[in-house]
Amino acid sequence: MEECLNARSGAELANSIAARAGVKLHECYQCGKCTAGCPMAHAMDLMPRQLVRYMQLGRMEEILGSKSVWLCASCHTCVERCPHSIDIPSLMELSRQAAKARGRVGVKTVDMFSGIFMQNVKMFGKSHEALMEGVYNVTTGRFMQDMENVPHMLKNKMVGIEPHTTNNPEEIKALIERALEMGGEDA
Amino acid sequence: MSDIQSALRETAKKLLTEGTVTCVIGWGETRFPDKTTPIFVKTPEDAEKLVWNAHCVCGLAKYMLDNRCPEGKLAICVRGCDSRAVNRIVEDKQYKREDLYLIGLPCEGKDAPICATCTHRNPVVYDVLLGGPVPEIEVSQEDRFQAVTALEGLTPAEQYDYWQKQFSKCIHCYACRNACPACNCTECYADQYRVGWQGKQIDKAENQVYGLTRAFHVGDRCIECGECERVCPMGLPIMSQTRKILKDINDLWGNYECGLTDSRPHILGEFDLSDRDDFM
Amino acid sequence: MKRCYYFPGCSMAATGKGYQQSIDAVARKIGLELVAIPDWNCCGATAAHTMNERMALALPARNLARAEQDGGGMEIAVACAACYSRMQYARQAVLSSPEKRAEIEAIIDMPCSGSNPVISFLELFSRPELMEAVQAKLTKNLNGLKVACYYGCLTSRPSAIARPDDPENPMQMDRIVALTGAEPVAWDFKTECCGASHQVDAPKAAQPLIHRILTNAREHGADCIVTACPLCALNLDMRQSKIMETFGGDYALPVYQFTELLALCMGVHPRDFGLHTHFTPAVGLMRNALKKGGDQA
Amino acid sequence: MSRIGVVVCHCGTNIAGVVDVERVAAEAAKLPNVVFAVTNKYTCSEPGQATMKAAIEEHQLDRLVICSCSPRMHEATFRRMLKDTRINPYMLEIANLREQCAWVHTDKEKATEKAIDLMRMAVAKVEQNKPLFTSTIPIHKKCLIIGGGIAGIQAALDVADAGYQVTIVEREPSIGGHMVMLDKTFPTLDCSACISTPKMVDVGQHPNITLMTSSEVVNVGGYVGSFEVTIKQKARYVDHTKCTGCGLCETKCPTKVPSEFNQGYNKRTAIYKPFAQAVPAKPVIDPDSCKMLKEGKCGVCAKVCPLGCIDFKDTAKEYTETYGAIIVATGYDLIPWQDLYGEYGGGRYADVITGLQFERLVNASGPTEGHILRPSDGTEPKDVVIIKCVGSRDPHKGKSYCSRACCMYSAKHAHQILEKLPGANVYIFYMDVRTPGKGYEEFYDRTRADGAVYIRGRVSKIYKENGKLVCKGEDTLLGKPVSVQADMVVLATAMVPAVGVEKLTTMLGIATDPDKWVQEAHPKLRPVETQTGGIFLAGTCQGPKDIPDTVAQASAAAVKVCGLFSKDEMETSPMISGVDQQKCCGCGFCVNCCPYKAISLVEIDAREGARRVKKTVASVNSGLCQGCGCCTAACRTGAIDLSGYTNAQILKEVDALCL
Amino acid sequence: MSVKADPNWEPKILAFCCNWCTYTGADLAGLNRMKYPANVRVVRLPCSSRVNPQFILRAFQKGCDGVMVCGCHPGDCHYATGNYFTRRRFMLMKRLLEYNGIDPQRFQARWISGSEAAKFRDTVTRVAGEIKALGPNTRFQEKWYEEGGEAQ
Repeated sequence: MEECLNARSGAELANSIAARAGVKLHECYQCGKCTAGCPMAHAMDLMPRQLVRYMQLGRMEEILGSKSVWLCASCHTCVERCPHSIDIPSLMELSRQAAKARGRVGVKTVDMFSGIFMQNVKMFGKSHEALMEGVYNVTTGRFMQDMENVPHMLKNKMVGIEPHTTNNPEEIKALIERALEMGGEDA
Repeated sequence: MSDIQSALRETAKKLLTEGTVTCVIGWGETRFPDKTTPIFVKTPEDAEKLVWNAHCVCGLAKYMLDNRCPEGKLAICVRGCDSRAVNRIVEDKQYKREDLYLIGLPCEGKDAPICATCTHRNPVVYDVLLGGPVPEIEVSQEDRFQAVTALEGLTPAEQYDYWQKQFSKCIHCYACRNACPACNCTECYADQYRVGWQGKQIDKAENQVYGLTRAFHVGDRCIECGECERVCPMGLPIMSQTRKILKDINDLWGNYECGLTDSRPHILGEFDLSDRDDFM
Repeated sequence: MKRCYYFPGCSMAATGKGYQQSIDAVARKIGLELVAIPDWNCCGATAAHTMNERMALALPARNLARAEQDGGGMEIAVACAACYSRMQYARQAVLSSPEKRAEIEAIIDMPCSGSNPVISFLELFSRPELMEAVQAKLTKNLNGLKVACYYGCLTSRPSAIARPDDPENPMQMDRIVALTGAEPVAWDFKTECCGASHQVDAPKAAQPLIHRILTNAREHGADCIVTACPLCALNLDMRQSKIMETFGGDYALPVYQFTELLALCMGVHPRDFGLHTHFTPAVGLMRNALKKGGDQA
Repeated sequence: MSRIGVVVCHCGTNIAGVVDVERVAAEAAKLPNVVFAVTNKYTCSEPGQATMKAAIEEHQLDRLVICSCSPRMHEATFRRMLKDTRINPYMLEIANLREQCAWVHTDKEKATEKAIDLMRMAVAKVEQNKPLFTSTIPIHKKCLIIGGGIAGIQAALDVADAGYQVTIVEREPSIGGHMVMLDKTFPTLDCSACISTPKMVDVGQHPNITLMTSSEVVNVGGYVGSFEVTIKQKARYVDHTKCTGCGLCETKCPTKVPSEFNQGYNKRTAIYKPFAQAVPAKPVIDPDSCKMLKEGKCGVCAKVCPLGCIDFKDTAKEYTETYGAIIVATGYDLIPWQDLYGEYGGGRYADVITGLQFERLVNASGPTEGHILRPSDGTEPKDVVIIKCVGSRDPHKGKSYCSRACCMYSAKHAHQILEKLPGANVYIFYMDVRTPGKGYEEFYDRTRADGAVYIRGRVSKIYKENGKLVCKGEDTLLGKPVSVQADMVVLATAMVPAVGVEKLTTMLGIATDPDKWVQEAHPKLRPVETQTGGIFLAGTCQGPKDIPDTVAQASAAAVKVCGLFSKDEMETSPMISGVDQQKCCGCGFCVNCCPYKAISLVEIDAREGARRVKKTVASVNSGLCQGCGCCTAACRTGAIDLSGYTNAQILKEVDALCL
Repeated sequence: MSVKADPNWEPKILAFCCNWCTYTGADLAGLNRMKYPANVRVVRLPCSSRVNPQFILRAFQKGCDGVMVCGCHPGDCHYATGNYFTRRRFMLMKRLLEYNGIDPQRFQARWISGSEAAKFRDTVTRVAGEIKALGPNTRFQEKWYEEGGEAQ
């Protein structure tokens, strides 16, 4: 069946995301320089250019279900080279948040890692690389990932057992909770 | 303050003795202890007549236009507002900056209501600064345009009612024009009866036409010194008209304050291709 | 001579330990006083901004506020590219509008005016006075060592935030490193992304990025990589051998921090900044280069 | 006391069918100073005009109101009629009772009321009218053409063939511009030099054309009909009056520097002609590279010159002359892509070249004699990538506009590569292919048939891997990131206005758009005129375009010039602005808003009481003012006023409506 | 409103039109025999930038019920840039008038090109309707005291 373009059910969400990202969707003429420069495009199911295209057409379904929004590395190569400076990283980020808010997670490991990272910061006020990786490996069941480097790190005291913290980690925890309470701007 | 006053007299004396300037415009005492008057000091001896106190409210810059073709340099005491007035007049090409010597006087506010919302208490231009700079006060845009915003909120009928009551009071004395540093034409349109811009009679319609025309003539160049309201014998809220224009310019083209330099492009003398059409 | 606030970032206590030590050593040599921001916290890179915009701004903003509270009114120098980017974002957000500022202040529960400028270590060291100070303290020479300066994404992009000298071909690090007599090569991947943010959670997708960068550095004749970020370095260094195996590359490029090269040429003993702790063996190349270069005239 | 006559026209039944014309005339008769009011069946007809003329004499009228059709219809007719009466032609006002009253209204009562209002307004206005007199300015029938590219050449030949004197000013040592650098022209593939050099020779030999090469315009004054132009000719160090162009000096000169004409791909000598077919075919010395001029030793050219033409003491000369018209034909340059596109190597790779460089590489008279060879190592490239829109359609890094010629020349380049290098592959990265022109789409078809691979997408990066230039792009039609390994990359770089054109446009007082292209007076209807009378434009100085369009525009500009030159003098409208220097306070607000730069501030002698003083006031250049009146609304004192539409006239009109 | 309380009252509307666009458009409306209310009187000017904002004040003062300023579309000005100045001037003037209690409908500015006869007709028709609905303008008018002041 061909796609029927009359249905633009996602137009409202697309426009709101574009407005918050400061993007004028109509400016994109689909040259693909974003995809061309994107370091993660090879792993994406939806090219960065296509993300903008779907938004232009008011179709968010494909975007919310995509892996791409989770794989964006926020390297900003696309916007730096875009003829119209279209802020794709922001579109990606906001789409990812919108997806998350709808319970849709394209790449579970990415979501988990972010969660663990923030948990970490919440706990100590500072992040703790080894602990993070450890918790991540346990959570995802990838016990051996990056483990080959552990002996080297331990030997050279590049990881401590005691996590370093801020003076009062509770303060940071409260800060994060306040931020989250205010919620995303997207309902 | 007395230190600054003596420094002021010293400076004036020196300028006049050395012949740097032919005249110093400043404030002098009057019969009333709480009033000062502009004085024109032309001899070193007279420099002692200059005063600097809380009652130096009168704007001085406009007095330079009494003689537009000077034969020597003129010194003017400038507070923040006066310095902006000087910039105004220099920018409007009515006086050359090189014919002026500006004695800067940081001002902590005088005996005038306008001083409470003054954002430039230190002179923005001067040749010599007497005393150290005083801290500036922050005035939000809301406060600056508070009177305008209040009137904007009214219905057209209420607005008209308000203004027609105000304008009914006007007696066409032109004090506002004469005190305003932005009103620096050599011949005011209002005096050109034969052309037909407006009539001579004092009636509400003529008063309104005068009020709005003046607002439009100076609104985009107003330095917000408040002289117009200060000198108005009938107490018209004249600045509420000029500030309306300033507020609109602010809203349309971003932060706008006049008289901060002497070379700012004139907002109605330029355009932007992307100016808004939405008023149409 | 020069004082500024210093935001080390979380990596500096762990994998970036050597970087920290080299920074300390160089700073001591040239009389640069780095005042660590009192009670600093994690800036949230690289995860926070993917989850919640407010949180992503509030975390670094708290550090700005801390520095302001300290009252020194100095610039804040940031050693890590990711931290630099987040701090810069936060500062620009605070400065952008009174509303945004009020919102952030409410979250961090302290005033934050954004009055202290945030600069990267590269910007700091490429100032003429620092360049001169470094030059004056160099005693050894890396004559002709071919180095590929790797800047990564976040010191270059988005250019409105990162304010690089050139987003596609930055030269700040090249100029600093050239002081040591090393020869920075012109190569293509100075600012290409190494995929650091996804090396843990999506390694299959992210690993080819490292491979490409290292391949290009080798293609242009580099003997080693120089960075100005603990994360970039860790990424290119730690995962190198495994990636070389997976993708069949034939590079083995030691990865240095630019301050390590400076420290070395100022006569600091390499053990003092853990040159031997690099994953890709890094001592041998330096030994040879110093032998060849000898003392600076 | 004025004596006003009012004539209300029936226009058959056109007006009288709806408007009660008799009542209008009767109302008119009641107005003060109206001494004569009648109706007339057809006012514009011969008898109608005769009646009016008679009435003017009979009633000693000094001003006239005609209530008839639109002034846009017959204002000129009636002004002509008044020419031989006692009334000045500008003491006339027309009330538009037909187009804007009778034809648009049906209610006779209301239409008549409106007609009376319109008549009253016209009477009120005419009362304020003052006699105006047209003046004439002489036309110096000599045309200056700035720029000696194909546009300047074509325009010069057209104007000169019509019998008028032409001077071409060209800053390079030879005319020819970019066209003579090109190899072949699309879509016909005829040799560019073969069709342009004969025209250059024609210019060089034309009795009506003066060629000023190595020259630039340094000052422009005056206005249409008589522009005072100062031209500076740089020192050439060779006496062209004696030189025969034998070329001996060039063969002996020991100094070699990169040739600008060949894009630096080979060398020229310090005494040189830019290229073999240069016009004038005589060399000049480049003072930046000549050993004698820089270091004071050498002088070989002087020694070998059989005619003693070399003069190391030559200096720049300035000439001032009067021209009646100017054609701007300054052309374009290519955008400095190296500074903008770091992702394409920023100029570090010798094999990433521009289309213009490619033209020299493929040109039989070029440095490689037409063999396509890589600049880096002189080998034949096998895989060539062409990237379009480098700097065009890119408001972020370059220009937002389309450079128009690139799609076609890129197709031509692809065709040439595939033709000259059997077995080669050409990949063209494009966003859109634009082929609006005769035979253009067919040429694009042919290029694809030749085997060129078109890939829809913009290249994001070029980097070197395994000795190849890797171009990373997206095939947006596949929706996949792709890369192409190339031996050579040709960039279709954007056209930008020629370097230094701003200085010239400021001097000429003509407007440019935000991208600095010269602004035409009207994009559709006056495409080769500028806002300033007597200054015309041709070619790419106005915007990117290809050769056919350039030549067409040049001929159009030439016709405009010839039209102007067909008269000995030009009548100027008296309805222009004027300054009451008594009122003027010299604030200069009018100066800013004048689109013609017709107003300037001048110092005059004035009296201030008993003193003689200098006073600064505005002054209107009557040759430049077009009478828009924008200045009048900017003037607060009302010192500047527009004749024919004075403040007093308009205010009286307003008043009359409401009485 | 004693003087003008006439059931057959028709508003008087003054339109300042530039010669090259709107005046031409109005002529074209005539050539096409389009019909519109007879309330508008056109003042012909070379360019909309010739309109001094003081003319508007004068018109209201002298008894106009509505005033229009019409010119070429931006970019189409016969004098290249005149209407850009018009736009700025009246952007400010319109706001000032409204601030002083003039109903927004009473002063309107429009871009109408030489080919837009229909737009001219439609604009004039609409403006006439709007102003008729508003009733006579008493604000800013002279001789208010003779009329016994504001009727409202």
